[in-house]
Amino acid sequence: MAPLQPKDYLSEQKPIWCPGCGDFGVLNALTVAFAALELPPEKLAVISGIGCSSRMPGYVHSYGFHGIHGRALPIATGLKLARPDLTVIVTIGDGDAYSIGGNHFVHAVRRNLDLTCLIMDNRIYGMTRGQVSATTPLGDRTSTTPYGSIEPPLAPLVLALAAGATFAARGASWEPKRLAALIEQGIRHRGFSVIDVLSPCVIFRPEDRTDLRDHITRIGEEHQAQDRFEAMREAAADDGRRLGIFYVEARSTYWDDWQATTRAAKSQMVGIAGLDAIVARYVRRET
Amino acid sequence: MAPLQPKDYLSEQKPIWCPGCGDFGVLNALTVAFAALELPPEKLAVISGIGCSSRMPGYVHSYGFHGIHGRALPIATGLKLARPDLTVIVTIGDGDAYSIGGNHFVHAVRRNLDLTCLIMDNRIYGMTRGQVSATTPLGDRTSTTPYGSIEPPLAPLVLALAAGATFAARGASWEPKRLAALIEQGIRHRGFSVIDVLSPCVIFRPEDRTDLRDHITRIGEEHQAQDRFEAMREAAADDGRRLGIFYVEARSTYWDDWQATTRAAKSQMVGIAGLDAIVARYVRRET
Amino acid sequence: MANSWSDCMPAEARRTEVSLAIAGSGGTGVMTIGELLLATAASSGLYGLMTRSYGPQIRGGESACFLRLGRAPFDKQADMIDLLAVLDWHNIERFQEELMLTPGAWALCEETETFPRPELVQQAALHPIGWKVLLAHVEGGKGRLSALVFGTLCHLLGLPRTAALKALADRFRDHGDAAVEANSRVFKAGWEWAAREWGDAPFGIVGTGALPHGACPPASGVAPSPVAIGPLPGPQARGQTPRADAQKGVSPPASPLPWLLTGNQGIVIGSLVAGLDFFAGYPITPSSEIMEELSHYLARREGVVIQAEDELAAVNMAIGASFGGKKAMTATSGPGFSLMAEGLGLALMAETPFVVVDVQRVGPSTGIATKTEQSDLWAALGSSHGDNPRVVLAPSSVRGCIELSIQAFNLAERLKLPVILLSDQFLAGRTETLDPVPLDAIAADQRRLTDEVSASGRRFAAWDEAVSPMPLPGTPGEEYIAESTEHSPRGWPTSSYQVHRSQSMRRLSKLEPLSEQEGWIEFLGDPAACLGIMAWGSTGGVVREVVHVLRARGTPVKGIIPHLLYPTQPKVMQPLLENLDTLYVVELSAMQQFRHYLQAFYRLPPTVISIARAGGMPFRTAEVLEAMKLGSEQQIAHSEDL
Amino acid sequence: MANSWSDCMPAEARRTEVSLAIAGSGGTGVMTIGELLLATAASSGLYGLMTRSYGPQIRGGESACFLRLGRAPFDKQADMIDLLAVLDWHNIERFQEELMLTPGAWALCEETETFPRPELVQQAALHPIGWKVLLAHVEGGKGRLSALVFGTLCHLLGLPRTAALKALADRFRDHGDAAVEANSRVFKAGWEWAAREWGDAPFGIVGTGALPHGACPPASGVAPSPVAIGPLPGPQARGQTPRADAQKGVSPPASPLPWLLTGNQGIVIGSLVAGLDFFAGYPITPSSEIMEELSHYLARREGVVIQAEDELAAVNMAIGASFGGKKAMTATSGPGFSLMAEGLGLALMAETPFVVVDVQRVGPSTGIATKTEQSDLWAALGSSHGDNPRVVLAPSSVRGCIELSIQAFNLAERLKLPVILLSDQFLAGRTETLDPVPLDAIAADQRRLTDEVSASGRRFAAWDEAVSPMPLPGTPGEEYIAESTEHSPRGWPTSSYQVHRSQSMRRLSKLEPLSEQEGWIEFLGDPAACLGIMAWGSTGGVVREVVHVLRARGTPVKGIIPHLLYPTQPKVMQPLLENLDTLYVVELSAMQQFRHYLQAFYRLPPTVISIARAGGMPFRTAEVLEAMKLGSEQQIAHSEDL
Ligand SMILES: Cc1ncc(C[n+]2csc(CCOP(=O)(O)OP(=O)(O)O)c2C)c(N)n1
Ligand SMILES: Cc1ncc(C[n+]2csc(CCOP(=O)(O)OP(=O)(O)O)c2C)c(N)n1
Ligand code: SF4
Ligand code: SF4
Ligand SMILES: [Mg+2]
Ligand SMILES: [Mg+2]
Repeated sequence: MAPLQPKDYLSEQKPIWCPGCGDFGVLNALTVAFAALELPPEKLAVISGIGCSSRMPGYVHSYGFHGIHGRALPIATGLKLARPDLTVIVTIGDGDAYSIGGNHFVHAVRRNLDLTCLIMDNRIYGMTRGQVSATTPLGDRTSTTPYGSIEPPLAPLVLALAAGATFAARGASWEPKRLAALIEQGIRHRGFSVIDVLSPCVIFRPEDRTDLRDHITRIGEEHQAQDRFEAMREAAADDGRRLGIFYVEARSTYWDDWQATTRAAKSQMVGIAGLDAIVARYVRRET
Repeated sequence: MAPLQPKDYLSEQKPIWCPGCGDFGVLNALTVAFAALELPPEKLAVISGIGCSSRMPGYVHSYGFHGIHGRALPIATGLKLARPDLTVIVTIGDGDAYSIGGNHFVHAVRRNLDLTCLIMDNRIYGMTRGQVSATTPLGDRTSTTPYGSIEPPLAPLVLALAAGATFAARGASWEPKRLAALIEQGIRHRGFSVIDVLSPCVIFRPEDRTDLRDHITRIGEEHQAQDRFEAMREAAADDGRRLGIFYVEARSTYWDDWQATTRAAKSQMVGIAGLDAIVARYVRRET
Repeated sequence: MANSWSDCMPAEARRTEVSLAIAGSGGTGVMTIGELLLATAASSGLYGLMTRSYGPQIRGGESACFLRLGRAPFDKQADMIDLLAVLDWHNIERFQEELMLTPGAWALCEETETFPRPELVQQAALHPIGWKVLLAHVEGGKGRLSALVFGTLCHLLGLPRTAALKALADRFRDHGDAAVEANSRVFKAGWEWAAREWGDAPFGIVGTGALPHGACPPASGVAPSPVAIGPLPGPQARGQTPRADAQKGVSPPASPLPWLLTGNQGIVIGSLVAGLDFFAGYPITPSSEIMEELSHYLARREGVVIQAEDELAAVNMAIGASFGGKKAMTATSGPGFSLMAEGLGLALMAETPFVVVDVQRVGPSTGIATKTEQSDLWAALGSSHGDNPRVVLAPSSVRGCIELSIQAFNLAERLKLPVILLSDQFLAGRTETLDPVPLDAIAADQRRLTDEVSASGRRFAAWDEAVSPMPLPGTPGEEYIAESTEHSPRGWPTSSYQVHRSQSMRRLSKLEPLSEQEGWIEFLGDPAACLGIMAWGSTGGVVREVVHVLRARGTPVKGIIPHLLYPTQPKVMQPLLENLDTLYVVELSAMQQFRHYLQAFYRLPPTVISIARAGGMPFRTAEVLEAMKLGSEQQIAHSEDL
Repeated sequence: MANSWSDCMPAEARRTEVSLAIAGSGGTGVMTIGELLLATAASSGLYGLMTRSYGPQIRGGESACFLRLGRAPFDKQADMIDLLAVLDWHNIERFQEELMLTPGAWALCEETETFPRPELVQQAALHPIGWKVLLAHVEGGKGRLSALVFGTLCHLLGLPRTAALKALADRFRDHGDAAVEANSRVFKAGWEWAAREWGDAPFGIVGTGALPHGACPPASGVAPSPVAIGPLPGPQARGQTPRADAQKGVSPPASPLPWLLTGNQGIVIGSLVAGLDFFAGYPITPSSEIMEELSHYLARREGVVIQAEDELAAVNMAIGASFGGKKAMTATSGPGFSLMAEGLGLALMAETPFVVVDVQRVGPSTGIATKTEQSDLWAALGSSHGDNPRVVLAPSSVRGCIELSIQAFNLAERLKLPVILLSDQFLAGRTETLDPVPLDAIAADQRRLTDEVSASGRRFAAWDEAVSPMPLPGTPGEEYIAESTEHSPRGWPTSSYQVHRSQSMRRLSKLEPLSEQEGWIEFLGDPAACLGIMAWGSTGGVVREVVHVLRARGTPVKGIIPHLLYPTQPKVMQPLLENLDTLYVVELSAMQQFRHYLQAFYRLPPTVISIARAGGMPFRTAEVLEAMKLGSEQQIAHSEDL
């Protein structure tokens, strides 16, 4: 069989995204990365929440879950623990990841399961029509901040690194090739990979098309920090418009540790005999 | 009237804490700080979630809210926005703050309202009898991790600093005087003050009484970082057993900024005339 | 060009109302035309109702609006469309389900466009028009198709030209004089072309500026709903403007300037009248408009609005603000409402009043965000663990949104518990023309504080009406702890079953006076009828219309629309049900949530027939009438057998 | 010392059962004594039931346990206490509400302690004992009060000494031989002292190792419940061990080793039998034990347990694992259940099966964590926005916890939806002696996958029984998206109202076969009786006992205990209600949630009387009998008028 091409990872669903939306570039990059990694679609699961960005699973030819707002990471966590053999990708928005799903984000990072999490950060709520998000720049007027936003934007990669991220990178939707390379590395990374993707919303932040594009800087390969705190500094630089991989650490995953700590216990009480043994313990415990 | 003594800030409720619980020291320190600041009890509100630690409001003579697990910070946020004149103190556990309430913690920090948040961190779930918490050391056996905990503990102050904390400190319940001084400074700080308090649970982590006490280090006044990332490094040092104030930043609070940005709008549409004007706008908008 | 229809509809139908739809893809100005028509009609003494529909693309996708215009107020959409304007055919099939055309309806479209979906307009008379050519001939006409179509439609509808030009000028005022003038020129071109082509106002309504004459257009075939929503008297407030006065003011005044409001806007107005101080929310369609509007206005009225990190935070922020002495609210839709369950229980237990608006949309789960349903009823009654005696209110019109928002705050503050206001997308998203509501005549309750009497040690004790005064933080000597765990009258945690028992009964008894209060159940039609029809919320509109039609046909019928769903009102409701043989229960819930709710709490007539289906589209009057004629709902839902 | 009581109870009452309570402050070994007694009794052929009660202090505070021992299985506590052992008097008033003593009951206590609360034991005969002195005389006796009291009680109860010593040895085996021996010595001292003092076993039960003779102790006055819980046949599974076989195995075998299990442990066993692979949870009393036990055992059976950051995560993790093809579960109590509302809707919409256990406790809000209530019923039925046709099961005994857990998984997997198992603190926290359940005889369903037939493009289409097979990720060609928004049969998002309507009906129809299936409603007593009594969950126990007592008195009565609460079962339930005039509905909910549920879904007898009150304490049999004698529930709850 001929190797799969990027287009083979596209489903038949037509994206509902507005023309020019950054998320097209992310879809493009995803399919390129999948093809490069030669991932069989049936071994792939794309999990999302709710939002423009979270429509992603529908457009990828693979298994997928279009979940509820903010809860993509727990769904992906359950799936990956149940099926470590699958490649599980999480594709969510800044609202999903950093606002309503912020707690899951912190804890998923900390847990370091082998998941790849792409956040399509358009610095706004797209699907609900332009409300402030946790990454909206200070002072910006949005439909819920008519007098200007007064909450300093979160620095998502700094947060991820503070929570113990073992892979933290930033890409941009308008550079799908580079982004594909980042995604590829994220998937290859054994552990939780955070990829913050600048993915402009052309409708509710039309200024971002140029504002972001014109101000990005890049971290060179050679600069890649080996120290978590230095990596944070880099990730926060230029108001979060610096692109590249900020930090990579080889650390055992949650699954590795689960396996290691429970190995001795495994298969001790299987089958009906195991059940009888458990009941016996209860009975004894009560005596 | 004679100035209030610490004991005047004690309510008549008898704490349900186990003898020797660290939380007694925190209650003690709180009353000392309140007395030092000469806070009138009626201008004080102590807000909590659910847990051993979160029983605190009942034991303080002041207004208070014994809320639901994890939601103390939103309650306090609503209260402080409604009543900026009150001194609002949040007293919660590590489960409340860093696990179920982790998202509110991150966003409350980011928002920088003038609240003082004490986390009684006993590195375990006390009230529910000894389950793993987000700050339980790696490898520890708890009632839900019989094979040892495999989630690296969160570094709460690093997380707070990553989220933009303007005051980050750590104290210990067995040093109520020093702790009182920290609390006093936290209350004086205009902005959101995070005070992580090592407060051992003598029942489910009896080892912590010595394990923590014997390993603490202190950050000197002179070392207080002026740089957020350096502060994180300090706060993470010695496995989070370093005490002191790691970072203080003077930044306008959410309330200051709300006032500033809405000043021009204020009082534009008050009373019934204002209502009529609003209706008129709707009608016009539709034409 | 001649009209292609020949069959004249009865004169009285054609004279009292007309319905139209406008569809097109992004940027064509579909909604602008609709809103201009509504405004023009309103200033010409015509009532109207406009609903909006969008394709899945967030912006730039296809959209359609649906208008109903007539001489009496409406609170439901038209069953069928008399007049359709297709700005372009792109993806118009998205609206297929909503676009039911009257036989012989007119469909206007661009003559140079191919017309790809004949089945969509098969019953209609197609009127291809040279809009492009016309536009090209007007100076500055480029890109102003909406003004052109507006002009054409105004003429067809017999709307007064001056009013239309005024509306146009208002709309484009912010774009500068040049824009206003160009639009006016284009408008006139559209108007004049129509005048030349069709003579005077073939779709005109009796009594409008330009009377229709000559032509005999089709009509939607359903009479308007003349039943005004009765005033909803609230309970007596202590030491305040008597409510009765307030409510009297609600009867339609002869104001020259009618209001055009959506249900969401009605809630904004109502909550501001009630004295809202604090709003915390998290965006969600179709409720976001409430937060967005309040973001503008509350700051101007010394209040605070905060967009929380999630709904869990939003509801608890509202509770915190309420504890601080402020009138607090949050608004959400289904998924957010589900997340607020635990907070609702907290507010009940801690007795911190606040209002939560749930603008229902299709469920379960994320469902269909932009479509209506009435399936959050069980969640409103039952969500949050434990016994939660709370108040659930349900408006059934935009005016109801205003009035019940005020009542919601009054009840919350008086009873010190959470009040749920159940709106829905159909109410929230439509614009209704309504007579102005004299806002200064509606009294807003103030919270009963401990100014006069101390609650010290008795914050959670049984007072008169079981509701104790609430200390305001800052008041010396009244310090107390709001408790989420079961607590003694003083507010101390307890695990005593006796205390739990008495506190449970006290919390229940807070609702008793309200459960007996008159005025919450709207009743229309014939008191002695054996046939009844009942609905709640936005489905009340179709019930009013069905009652009207049946009575016009000589069938005695009784319509019942409860606006207070909890506490239930057996003493008030039971007499209304007394002489009924058959009760039709109409609702947008496949599980028949309302029907089962009624069965749970009321003694119903011998035969109860559900006219229930999943939401996604409001009921048409004909749909309900047809289901009633069948005598059984098998085609709509389950049979009446339990 | 002589007995102070004189009034002899009827012999048959005294012979069949006995009840006792042990109370004391932290570290005195209250629970140890209770558990030792239960184990000793079990190995002597006596059934038992033990409940526990704690003061508010987390550790080291006062505690009490309550035992009922007798010749037939129990599923409720004793109404009154025949024999009380007070290890110390510290804070004993905490248990005042639970400590109802039989007139003339015995109260044992330390003779050197002052006895501060006479009202607590006023009806009892006080037996001060020199425990301290006795202990001081035994080698290694220091700190072993519990073994001493155990010895005293064993003698009083007529329990066999060998069995008691064996239980003691089992219990302290891990503490080393010296501890076992010291405890044995102390035990013997206690036993012998009692033998000297009172002769043979004044509280003995007929048929136990040591027959009672001579003394005539008081008894709780209520007969044991002889009604075994009927087997609950499950629906026919496709291609599996026929369920009938499985269920036959449930009848009490003649096993020599009875089981001692709590309801929580029953759920652990049941879920493991059902093939649980994945558990995600967040600690909460009184459900935590389930997660804690599974943390031990699931890893040993190749499964995974994860403590999530909160309940929102827990429920969604379970859904994710289910999507991955695993049998998944979460367990929680009220507050956590409220937080799971949105997840429940997601599982329904995405058709990902899983089981959620809600161990109810006193609500609302944080309520009373350690006490029982039945007030999450409405939340189980109605929480989560939108139409949520889901399955709600409710066990009423520990055996029911085992069986219904298995059924819960079978139904979830078969119907591909969430199943709620409503347990409660009274079930969860008590230890019951029960006959072993032959676990290998109960068949666990496997998920219907796409191995045989492709679901490609039809994952959400109507199949036979409306349930399509579920593709297993990893299977080529079966890729699909689990959708939270409304979707076509293929699984694509839609806003079509027609599609929503048909999908809603399909989701509803998945439950139809179950709603007609026999075997879910337990029925006991006289089929032709006009008097009925109904309850659900742990309150089923009191209904069984009331039926027994009434029938023993010659009053025909019918008891009904539904174990499947949703879907409702009109075809099965209605015939059971047919000939009833009066139905008593017994429940621990001040809002009468069960009664209103019944009214919503069933045609009830002409007179329905609620025996309903807030929880905090399970019903006593006498309480229910008394309420029934009144003929109206006014003292308990509202009257039968709607
Ligand atoms: C519980 C819940 N709350 C709110 C919503 C409404 N909602 C849908 S998408 C969205 C946010 C979208 O923002 P983001 O996650 O940044 O995605 P984007 O659309 O910008 O790609 C919100 C608030 C919801 N569906 N569910
Ligand atoms: C929504 C919800 N989930 C779970 C619980 C049960 N619960 C009560 S306290 C607690 C955690 C206690 O840990 P922590 O916050 O660290 O406080 P501590 O008792 O250790 O002081 C939990 C899980 C609850 N009350 N509500
Ligand atoms: S609204 Fe913005 S984020 Fe959403 S699809 Fe359109 S451009 Fe993209
Ligand atoms: S359980 Fe631990 S944290 Fe709770 S009161 Fe006891 S010692 Fe303190
Ligand atoms: Mg976004
Ligand atoms: Mg803790």
